[in-house]
Amino acid sequence: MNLYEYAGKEIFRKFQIPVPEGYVIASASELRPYTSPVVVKSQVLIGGRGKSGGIKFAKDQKSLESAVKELLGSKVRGFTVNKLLVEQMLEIKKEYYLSITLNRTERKANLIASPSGGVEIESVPESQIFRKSIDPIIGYSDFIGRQLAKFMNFDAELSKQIRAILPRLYEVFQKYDCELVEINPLVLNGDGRLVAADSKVIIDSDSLFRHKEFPKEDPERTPLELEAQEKGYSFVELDGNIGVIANGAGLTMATLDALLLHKGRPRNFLDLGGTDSTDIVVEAFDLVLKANPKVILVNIFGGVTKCDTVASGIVEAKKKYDIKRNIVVRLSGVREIEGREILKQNGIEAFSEMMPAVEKVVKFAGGA
Amino acid sequence: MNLYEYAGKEIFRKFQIPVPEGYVIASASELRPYTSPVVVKSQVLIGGRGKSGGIKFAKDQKSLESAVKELLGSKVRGFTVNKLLVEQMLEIKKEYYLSITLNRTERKANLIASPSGGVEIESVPESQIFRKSIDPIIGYSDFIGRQLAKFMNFDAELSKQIRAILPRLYEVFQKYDCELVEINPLVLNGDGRLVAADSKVIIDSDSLFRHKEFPKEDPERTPLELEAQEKGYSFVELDGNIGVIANGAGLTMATLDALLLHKGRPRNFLDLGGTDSTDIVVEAFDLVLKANPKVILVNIFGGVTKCDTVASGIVEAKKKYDIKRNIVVRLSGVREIEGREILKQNGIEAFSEMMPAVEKVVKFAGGA
Amino acid sequence: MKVIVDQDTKVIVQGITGHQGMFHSGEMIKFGTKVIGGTSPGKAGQKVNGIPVFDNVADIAHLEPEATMISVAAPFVKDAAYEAIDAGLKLVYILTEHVPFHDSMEILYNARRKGVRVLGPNGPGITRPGKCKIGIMPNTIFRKGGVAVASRSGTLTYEIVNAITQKGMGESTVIGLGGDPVPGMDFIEALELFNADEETRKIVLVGEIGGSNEERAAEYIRKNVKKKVVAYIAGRSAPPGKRMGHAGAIIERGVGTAESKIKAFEEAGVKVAEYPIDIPGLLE
Amino acid sequence: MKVIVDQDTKVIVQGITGHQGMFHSGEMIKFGTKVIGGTSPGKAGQKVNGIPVFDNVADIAHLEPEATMISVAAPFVKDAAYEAIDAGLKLVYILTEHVPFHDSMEILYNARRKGVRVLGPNGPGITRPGKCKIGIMPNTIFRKGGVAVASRSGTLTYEIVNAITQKGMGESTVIGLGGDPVPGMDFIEALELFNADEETRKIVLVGEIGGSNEERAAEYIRKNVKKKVVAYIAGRSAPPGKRMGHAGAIIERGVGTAESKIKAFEEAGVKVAEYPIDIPGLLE
Repeated sequence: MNLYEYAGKEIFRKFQIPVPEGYVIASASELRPYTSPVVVKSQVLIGGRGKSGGIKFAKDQKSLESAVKELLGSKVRGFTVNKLLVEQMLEIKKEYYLSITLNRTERKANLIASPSGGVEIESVPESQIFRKSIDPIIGYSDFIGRQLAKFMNFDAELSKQIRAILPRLYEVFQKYDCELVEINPLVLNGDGRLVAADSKVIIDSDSLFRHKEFPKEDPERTPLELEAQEKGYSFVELDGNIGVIANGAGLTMATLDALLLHKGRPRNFLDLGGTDSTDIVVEAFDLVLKANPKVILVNIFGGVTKCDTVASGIVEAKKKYDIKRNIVVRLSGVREIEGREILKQNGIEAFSEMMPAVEKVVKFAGGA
Repeated sequence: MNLYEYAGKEIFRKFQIPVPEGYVIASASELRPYTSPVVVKSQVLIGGRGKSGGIKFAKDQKSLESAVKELLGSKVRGFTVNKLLVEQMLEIKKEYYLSITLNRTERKANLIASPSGGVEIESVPESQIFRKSIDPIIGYSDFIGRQLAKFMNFDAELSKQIRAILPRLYEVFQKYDCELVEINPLVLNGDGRLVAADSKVIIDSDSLFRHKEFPKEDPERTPLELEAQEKGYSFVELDGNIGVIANGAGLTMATLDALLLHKGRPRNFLDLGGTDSTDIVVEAFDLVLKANPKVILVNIFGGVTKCDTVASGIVEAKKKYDIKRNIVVRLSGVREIEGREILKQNGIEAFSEMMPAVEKVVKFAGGA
Repeated sequence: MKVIVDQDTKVIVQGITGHQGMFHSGEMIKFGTKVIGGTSPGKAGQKVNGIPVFDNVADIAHLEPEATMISVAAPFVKDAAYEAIDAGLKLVYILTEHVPFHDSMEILYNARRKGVRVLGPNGPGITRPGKCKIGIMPNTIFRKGGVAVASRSGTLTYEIVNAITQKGMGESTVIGLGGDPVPGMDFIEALELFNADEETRKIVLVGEIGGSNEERAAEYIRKNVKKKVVAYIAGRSAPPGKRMGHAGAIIERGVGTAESKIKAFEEAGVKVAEYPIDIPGLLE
Repeated sequence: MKVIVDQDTKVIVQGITGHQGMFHSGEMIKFGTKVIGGTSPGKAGQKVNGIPVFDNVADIAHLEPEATMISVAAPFVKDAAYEAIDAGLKLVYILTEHVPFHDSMEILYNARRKGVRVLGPNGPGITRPGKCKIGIMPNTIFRKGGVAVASRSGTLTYEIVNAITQKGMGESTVIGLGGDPVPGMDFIEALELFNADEETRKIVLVGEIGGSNEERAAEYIRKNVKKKVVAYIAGRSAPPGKRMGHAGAIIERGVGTAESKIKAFEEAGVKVAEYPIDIPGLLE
């Protein structure tokens, strides 16, 4: 789960990682009178806000008011701006990059830093990037900070500051079950202090049971995805016209891949998961229908989820939602014969192999 | 460093380990009016306070006042009572024993519990003692609590309570660098709650640099021991008449052992440590003289601490403190010849072997 | 050769009285697995599928179990794993989904310290036809044979194993690595085992987008594996940055794309199937 | 045989610009130890006893050091140890006194995970006459020979080694285990090494009151050691509960008393000296 910049900075503040002074507003009425130069930052979960006009500077009351008026409710790269962060303006002397994230191949967290911050870190040459694996059991230790400070060419004072920030950043990474904590840019301010000018914090959604303070919302998800998540499905909206219901993430992915290779365009990713119940199937149809695809493909390999259960669910859903559009079904594995028989009795043809089903549904959808 | 009961309980309270309500007083004027039955407990660092009359019960204002009057300033097993803990009286249904301590042989912490608490745990048969090693890296985990609860024959409610207490107790053990955290007795109160009726917390003195909240005092030490500790010496007062100055804890111990085997009685243990400076020697004499022994034995094996440095220190101390009592010296190792020469010039005879020196000093002391 | 488990491996199920624990312990017994006990605190004395239930793993330790299937809710997985490790078990298979990856990481590194192997979380387990099954793979799809399969996916594994079996081939060992960001086992560890196992003649790897485990596996194969290896990569159609069910399947910065994995495999002489169903054909 | 270190062991000193680091690095070089560098953050480019100083251990890693002597203040020991482990060193000797035992414990278990040996804290190190010295034992007391010594005490070790040398015998390896509650090495680990080393013909153990390491060592000797072993136990005169300098030397509940240790040794055929000076006599 992605946190908004302001929420990430609240955590930073709590862990004594320096951030600019500021406050969040959701309406113009919450704006405080102008006292000194400020930055007004749209709270949307997308990079490149500056270039897209989502960040404005104000040097008097009037420009502050007009910035707020302009930004609140506007769209930044497709995302509606519901909140603004009003922050003291920094006197930027230098911008650095700093983050901790999981390296899945190493199965360890990595500390990443660069003297070239404020830009897309991907475009920074490898020689300008400090990267250090953190032992999962030992955790962060000061020698790592000393190595980092040397790489960054920090003087004694900046080395001291960064080595105060790093253990706290790692603590945030650990305590909040983060996939990523990122400060880009970490600014060397006019007063000589290192300050986190931005924050990007991604929390492992699986850990939310122990982080009740965060609302169960993920602003990166569409309303339909959120509804599906709430109901326990893995569901992603895509932009095609073939609704997909399958079981298992791998098989669902393979289904989408097969559609694509046959020039079909999936409307969604929906993984039924491993529960054997007709309700799960019926509800899955409800979600897919809300996405309004032209046709629907059901691809099941029966194991824990049995084919006859799925067949019954399909029949029930077809009646309940009065589905007229074509449904192409493939059932294989545990109870496949029983499942296909149920469907046949209800006028639905079911394949036992995946490829013919894919070919058929693509044809119905008007592709290939 | 031993904490007083009340200080241990303050930590317990902070970590939400249930303790009786109460407050500490250092004078009768701090006593609050009687409202309900209380226990008045002398704050001294010694066991068996109850049997020695250091704990009194009060069921009205009058008995409370007289208990305070009686206890404050009194002596419990030789220790002066400067503070009292006034606590709500528990309705004891059952007493358990619970502790976490370092097992030095395993090099791991042990969780120890017994359904027979409130007594000296040494006298409880082994079959009544639950003992579990805690992996130093994994730490406490709930399965340990489930094993303990089963051993203690706890019902579901008590199991839940103890499994809430245990992770916190381990957290105290870790966060405060404890050698021991002990609750004896852990009381099953009339209201069905488990409550820590006593606390024994021993903090590793070497860790005090990160626990600045504790005053650098150790109530178990004599004033002279505290002075020595302040000055950086390992120093223990004993009850003999031979002052001892040696270097290295092992050699100092071996010196005391040798004296004992020769029927000598050491007045103290003093380890010079590994610094090569005459001042260290002079100050050591100051401490030993304050203990007023009949004779003084100096036993040095020169390494980092060189024999000639020690010799110069002895000469300087002899002059500075105008020492008339006999000083027996043994110098061996690095610069032993130079050292013995310095002493000889100042009228002090020095041995090169330990045993003759020990024999001589015991003779001077009037032993053997 | 014993590949993690064999016909003598004694297995327990932590959380045996739950829906999953009950069903799959039964299936495992039917498959021939030596399930000797299960745990469920407070339910000692009960039986599930004829198997005795205990309060704690320590209470079963005298029966000398070697492996456990953990099927408790995600918040309790870490404790269950440590309980098994403490009791001296040598294989911890975690069936549970949605285990926080910080927990998985902690479990993995502590397990390694103690010489314990972790499988999962969120994978279908390990199956050795004719020997032992620990996990949730459907019993019916297997036949004893010479093909070893290691897969990051669950259902897709069944699909592929089924296809292999239907083409008249059979499997020596099938390992589901799990799709989580920090799996207990990766392709290289599986390849080491398959390479050393004389019953295994051919190897199938079922990968997914995300991470660079497939690329590293390809490198390992190039250097060490003489047996025939074929592969399938799921997620070719995934748009960058979109989650596809498995948290493991996020494409980050171009690393871990389907293209990069397919290229790595092909350069190592590993044929990559376009469709899962093509795997048996490539094996022939 | 290489007993932890030998003449080729490359050594660094962390905290080389401190009083102790400076003095003892010089002494180690005089003894013949291959000291190849030292660290002191911010002091890179300086030299101490002709040895180059670096900011971080990582900056010396290219010289492939194998062992380190840590001589930094107690609060910084843990970081220094992890720095050395991270850089791939295989022996971490901690000279520093007053390291909190919770830190020592953490260091020890993490070192073991990585196959790193810890010596100390608060011990005099290891000396192999004619080969290598890491630590603070006086150079002058040694002579190459066949007696191996493992000791929980510092000065007392020198006393005993000196006596052995003066009687015309010599030492193969002398290890100071350190007197702290959680030492990196214990008697059994030392005995395993001495037992396997063909240059070692006789063994001396110097114990102390507290803990039950001596008792366990006696048990080990009874079962495994054919070489002659003699011992000395310091602290016979210590009153119960009084601290005697080493935190390790607290008598708790009758366990770990001098009596119990002496009894255990004698039952294992290990003669126990009344005075340190008697050790050479018992060896003959």
